[in-house]
Order: sequence, then structure tokens, then C-alpha cells
Amino acid sequence: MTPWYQDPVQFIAEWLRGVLLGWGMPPDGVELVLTVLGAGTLALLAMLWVVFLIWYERKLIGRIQDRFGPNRVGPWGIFQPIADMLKIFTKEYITPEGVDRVPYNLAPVLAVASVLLIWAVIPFTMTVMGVNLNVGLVYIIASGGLGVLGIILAGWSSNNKYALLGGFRAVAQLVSYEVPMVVSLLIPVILAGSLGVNDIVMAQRIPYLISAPVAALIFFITSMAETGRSPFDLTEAESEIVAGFNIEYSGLKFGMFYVAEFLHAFTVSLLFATLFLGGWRGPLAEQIPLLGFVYLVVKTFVVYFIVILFRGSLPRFRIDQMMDLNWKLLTPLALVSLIVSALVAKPLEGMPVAQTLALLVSNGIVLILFIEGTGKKVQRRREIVGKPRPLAVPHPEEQQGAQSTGG
Amino acid sequence: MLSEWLYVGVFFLIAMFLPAAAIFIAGILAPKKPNPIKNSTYECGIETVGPSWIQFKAQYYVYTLVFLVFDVEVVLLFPWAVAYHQLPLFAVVEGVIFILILLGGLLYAWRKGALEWL
Amino acid sequence: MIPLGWYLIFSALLFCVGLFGVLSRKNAIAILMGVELMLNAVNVNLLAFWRYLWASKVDGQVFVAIVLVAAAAEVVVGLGLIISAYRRRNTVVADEMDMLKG
Amino acid sequence: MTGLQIAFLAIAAVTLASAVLVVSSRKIMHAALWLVLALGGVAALFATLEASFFAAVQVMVYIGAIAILIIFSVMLTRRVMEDAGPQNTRYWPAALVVSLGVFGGIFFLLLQWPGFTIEARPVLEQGDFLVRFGQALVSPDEFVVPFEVASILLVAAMIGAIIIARDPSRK
Repeated sequence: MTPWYQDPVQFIAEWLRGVLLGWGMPPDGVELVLTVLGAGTLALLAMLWVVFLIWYERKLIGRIQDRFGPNRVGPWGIFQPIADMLKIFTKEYITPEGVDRVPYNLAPVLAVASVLLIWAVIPFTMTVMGVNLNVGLVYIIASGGLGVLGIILAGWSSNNKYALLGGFRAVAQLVSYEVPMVVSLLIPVILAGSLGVNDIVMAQRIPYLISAPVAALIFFITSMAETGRSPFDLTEAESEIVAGFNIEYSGLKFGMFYVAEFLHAFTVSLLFATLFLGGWRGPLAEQIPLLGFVYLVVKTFVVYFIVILFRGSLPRFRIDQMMDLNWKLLTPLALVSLIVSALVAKPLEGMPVAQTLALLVSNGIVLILFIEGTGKKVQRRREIVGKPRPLAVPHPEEQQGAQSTGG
Repeated sequence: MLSEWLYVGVFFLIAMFLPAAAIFIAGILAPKKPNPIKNSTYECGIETVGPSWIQFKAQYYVYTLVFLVFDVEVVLLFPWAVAYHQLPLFAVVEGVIFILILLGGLLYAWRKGALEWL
Repeated sequence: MIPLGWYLIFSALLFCVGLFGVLSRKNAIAILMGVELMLNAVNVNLLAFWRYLWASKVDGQVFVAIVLVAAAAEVVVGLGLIISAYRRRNTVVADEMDMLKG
Repeated sequence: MTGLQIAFLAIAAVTLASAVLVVSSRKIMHAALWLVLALGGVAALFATLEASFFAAVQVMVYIGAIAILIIFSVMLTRRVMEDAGPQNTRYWPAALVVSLGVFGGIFFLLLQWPGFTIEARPVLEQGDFLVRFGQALVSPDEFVVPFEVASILLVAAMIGAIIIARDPSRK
């Protein structure tokens, strides 16, 4: 047995199993109790983690905007989210007339649950994960579908035209960006030969960021869009549709949408680190599992920092631009890079270094070709829009005269 | 296999229970002073739904439709991708043909103007 | 373990509930929902037989995948038709969709 | 009665109850939401059958895509049906008789069949089942034709639906 400091979670589980068996519980019952305890702990920790995330993100956004961020409650304002939480717990629920009660109350719960569900399949160290499902990736995509359902429920049951409009927009956006995301996820699956998340981590001797950079890029952009925050926050464009699908929510019911958004942003960083940066992999991570957790946290925070940087510095897309970006750039790019990766990787099997290099080069070529193509199109549009238009146009005859005299 | 799905089921129940419990507790702590004006729908705009509004929405519908088709196609591609290492080259090419048909459908939809936001 | 018969009875019940929906509903979208229920009953049946009789082969699962494709195609075209009819006739009641009569 | 059997009965009861509500609910939107629950119940049954891939795919495709599309169409067409009275045709007793008759027929046939009480074999080569599945889909002497035809079918359905559903006033 490994010493406790190398793999504390396994250690505690073993100890608890021994204790419960010692009390004379049937083995099946012990497994059930351990399952419930493990799942409960994981979900609770993930939800409490949001308290820290909110502080971190507000602080960082403050810095980006040349402010201090929260700095009153506790050192560096670190207890600010707790104060906010206390406040929101005692806010009144205002339930408008004419809402459809059950869907209305179910929607915020589904929004949070759909994000929490992803945590069940993420490997935190080599040994510690909720469950090593062999169809983990499909499970992750499916839980995203539940989130869409939550939003559509919120939009419809509120009995409010802004909520309905926001719900339509949000669903169209989420559903559209799911297409390139799912297609780009096929590339790690091809390289690892498995749908299990831990198998994909195990297969990453070289992180997939290097052998599948286009897929990583597409996954990053689309998962930012899935979280529905700036620059993709059209779902809650204040100036256009007031607040979107959650307009009729108040108190903690609104707070749950807020929690879901922050947790989602962190969860996609976690997923990106797991699928493309090698997750818990690192020097000595297989000998000392606890070290793998440290690697994962460091990688996740690097990605999370970039996510927040994007949120803090980019302006909001217009809705037609956002849809064009998805359907006319990301989706074809994902399909083409999938084809190229599948064809390039096959002949070079068994030569990992050559395969990685070939994949990197071919991905680069695809990316450059796409950027060239769209770049020209954007250029042309800019020329059409940006033609110099003089304020006062001279009369045609005058113009001719001026030209003849000038010539 | 079954124990893994048991875990997923338990986790799903807990993931639903936690936010529901939080909302319930807050409901106990919070004051309840409803009045008709407070409870009216924001901007009172319920029945402004007209035919023009519905026409405007059709584009959302087309996107969802294309999404559904892609989703199902990807489901068929997942087993192909998992088996990739065990497949000979021509089998990989068959998968590529599958994707090319899909790409062709996308380009057709593009040319027909189904992807334009109007 | 669960006997095979339980799954078969379940899927027969689900199929008949779906059939009732298809036969009795007015709204064309509700009819499509009934069809979805029936297709799901078929899938339960296919997977149950796969699991209990041919668990080492993949044929049962391939069938399920094909049913999935058929269901998706049916929903896409069916709902497209319903939306189109709604635009032209302002109705989703199946009996009132008699455009082929002109 | 094992734990698995209790779980099966609970899931089956929930699924059937929501299926009945799908076909009897007056508000079409509620019928759509009950449909989501019924589809989720079927996904759980797939999990009890150890068909992991299709349990996850059921949620991803049926709940994440098909149910969303149905809910969308209900929203788009909701004004017409709001006050249209009963949602079932006046022939619904006949439909009930037909459905019960079909169920009776199937039940009778099942009772005649000797394999009715078969129990699952415990061993199942789960490890690389998906690999085997993928190979079967693209192997020429197995299912490559249905595989490619499925792609063509879906693309054709997509193109057809786009042309049908397009705004008639738009060129």
C-alpha cells in the first residue's frame, strides 16, 4: 500500500471501506455508501469552489480594467463572495404571474446540474476520478444538452417575451457551437483510440495541443461560446433583450444561473487542460499521484486565466457575425482538419514523433489556408464598407469641367 | 459497468439535489412580501406576439435543424474514431467519404443561403 | 438479474402508448412525439435482444444506430413540413393539412 | 428481488407514466417536457442493459437535439393550439381500443414464446466493444453500405427540410 501522502483519497476510501466492513455491513451496501459519499463530496466541493472562482475572476477583471476589484471584506477582499452569498440567500423570490411553476423552478437546477455532471468523469490524478466511464466524452456532450434544456425551460416558462427571445437566442447559439466542438473532439478520440477521458489522458505522452492544435483552438473557442460569456454573451445582451432568458428570476434562483456560468467557465478550462494539455500527466505523476493533481491545477489555471483575459478584453460579437464565425469558419475547419488528421496519422502509425510532426505541419497548413481564404473575404467586405464617401458630391458636369481644366 | 452507471445515477441525483436544496433553504430564509405590481411580468409585454415575429424566428429553427443532422452523423463517427487504430487505410477512407458527404451537405446549405442570418 | 420478458413487456407497453398518441392526437407535433415513443420502444427491444441473446456480436447495436438515424431524419423532415404548413395555413392540426387537394 | 430489479421497475414506471402524459397532456408544451423525461427513462434502461454507448447517445441525441427541436417547433406554433380545446380527436376511444388490442396481441405472442424468461449471461466482452462496433461499421463485408447510406439519408433530409422550412417570402 502506498503511503497516505502520495494518494490521500484512495487511502481514505480504503480506510472507510475497512471500517464499514468491520461494522458488519454487507459488501454491496459498503460500495453504495462509498459511492454516495464520493459523489456527494465531489459535487459539494465543486459547488463550494465557485466561491473562490467568483473572487478570483472579479479581482482579475478589476486588474484588467485598472480597478482594485473587491478589497473591503477580509484581506484582498477574499471574503467578498461569502458576504455576497449571505446577502443573496436572504433575498426575496419574486415569482411573476403566469409562470409555469414546475419548469420555472427546474430550470436553474438543471443549469447547475448540467455543469456539475461533467466533474464526474474528470480524472484528477491517475487514480482519483468520479468514474472511469468508457464513453466519457459522449457523456460530457450529453450533459451539455441538459444545460440547453434548462435554458429553454427558463425562457419559455417565464411567460415574458424578452425571456423567450433570449432563450431562443441562447439555444440557437449553444446548439450551433456544439457542432464544431463535437467534430473537433473526434480528433483526440482518433489519436487516443478511446472515448474514455482517462484513456485520453493516458495516451497523451505528447500533449494533443501539439499534435492537434486546430482541434484545440476550435475546442477553446466553442467552449467559450458554450459558457455564454463575453465575447459570446449575446444571450444576455442588456442593450438588446434586457437580460435574456433569466430576466424573471430573482434571489438565489438567479444566483444559480450565475453560479452555473462561473463554474462552467472553470469546467471548460479543466476539460481543455485534460483533453489537450495532458491532464495530470507530468514528471513523476505516475509514481506520486498527488503530484498529478498539482499539475492539473496549474494547467487549468493557465487556461482559466486566458479565458478571463478574453472575457475582460474582447467586445461582444454581433449575432450574425457570431453565427457566421460558427457555420462558415469553425464547422468547415473542424471537418477539414478531421479529414486531414485521419489521413495523415494513419500511414505514420508506430512512429510517434514523426506522426506528431506530420500532424503539426498539416494542421498548420490547414489553418493558414483557412485564414488566408477568410482573410481575403473580410478584406473585400471592408473595402465595400470602407470606400471613401465624400460628404458633398460635386455635380457631374462640374466634375467633368474640373477634370478637363485640371488635365 | 453497472457500478459505473450507478455512480453516474447517484451523481446525477446529487447534482440535482444540491442546487435544489440551496434554493429551498434560501426560500425559507428570504422574506415573502408579494404584491400584484411586484409580481407582474416585466414590462407587462405578454401578448405582443404577431405573425411577423414568427417569421423572424425561422432562422433559429434552421440552425437547430442542421445541428440535429450533424449530431447524429457524429454519433455514427464516434465508433469509427475509436476503432481508428485497428482499421486499415481503406476503412479510414470510408470514414473520410462519410465526412465528405457531410461537408458537401454543409456547402450546399451554405450556397442555398440557409446559413445566413437575416 | 432482470428477466428478458420484463424488457419486452415494457417495450410493448411503450409502443402501444406511442401508438395511441399517433392515432388520437390532433396536433401534428404531438403525433410526431408519439412516433418518437414508438421508435424508442423498438430500440429498447433491439438492445434487450442484443444483450440477452447475442451479446458478443454488434449487429443489434448497429440496428439501433440505424433506427436513430431514421428517427432523426423523420423528425427533421416532419417538423420542417409542419412548420411550412403552419406558415401557409396557420394550423398544425393534422386533419386540416389537405394541401395536396389544392 | 435484487436492487437491479427494483431499479428497473422504478425506471420503467416513471417512463411509462411520463409516456402516458405525453399522449394525454392538454398543453402541448407539457407533453414535450414529459417526452424528455420518458426519453431519459429509456436512456436509464439502456444503462441497465449495459449498452453504455447508446445510453449516453440517447441523452445526447434524443434529449439534447430531438427534444430541443420539438420544443422549438411547439414554441413556434403555440398560438394556434392554445385555446383549441381538447387535444385528442373525437375518435380517441377507438384509438385506445386499437392500442390495447395491439398490446394484447403482443402479450399473447410473448407468453407463447419459450425465451420469455431468459436471464442475461453475466459475461460480456465490454473492453473493446466500441472498437468492434467501429470496425463493423466500416468493414465492407458488414455494414459499410448502411453506414454511407445513413450519411446520404441525413444530408438529404437536411437539404429537404431546409428548402421546405425556408421563409416563403425570402428569395
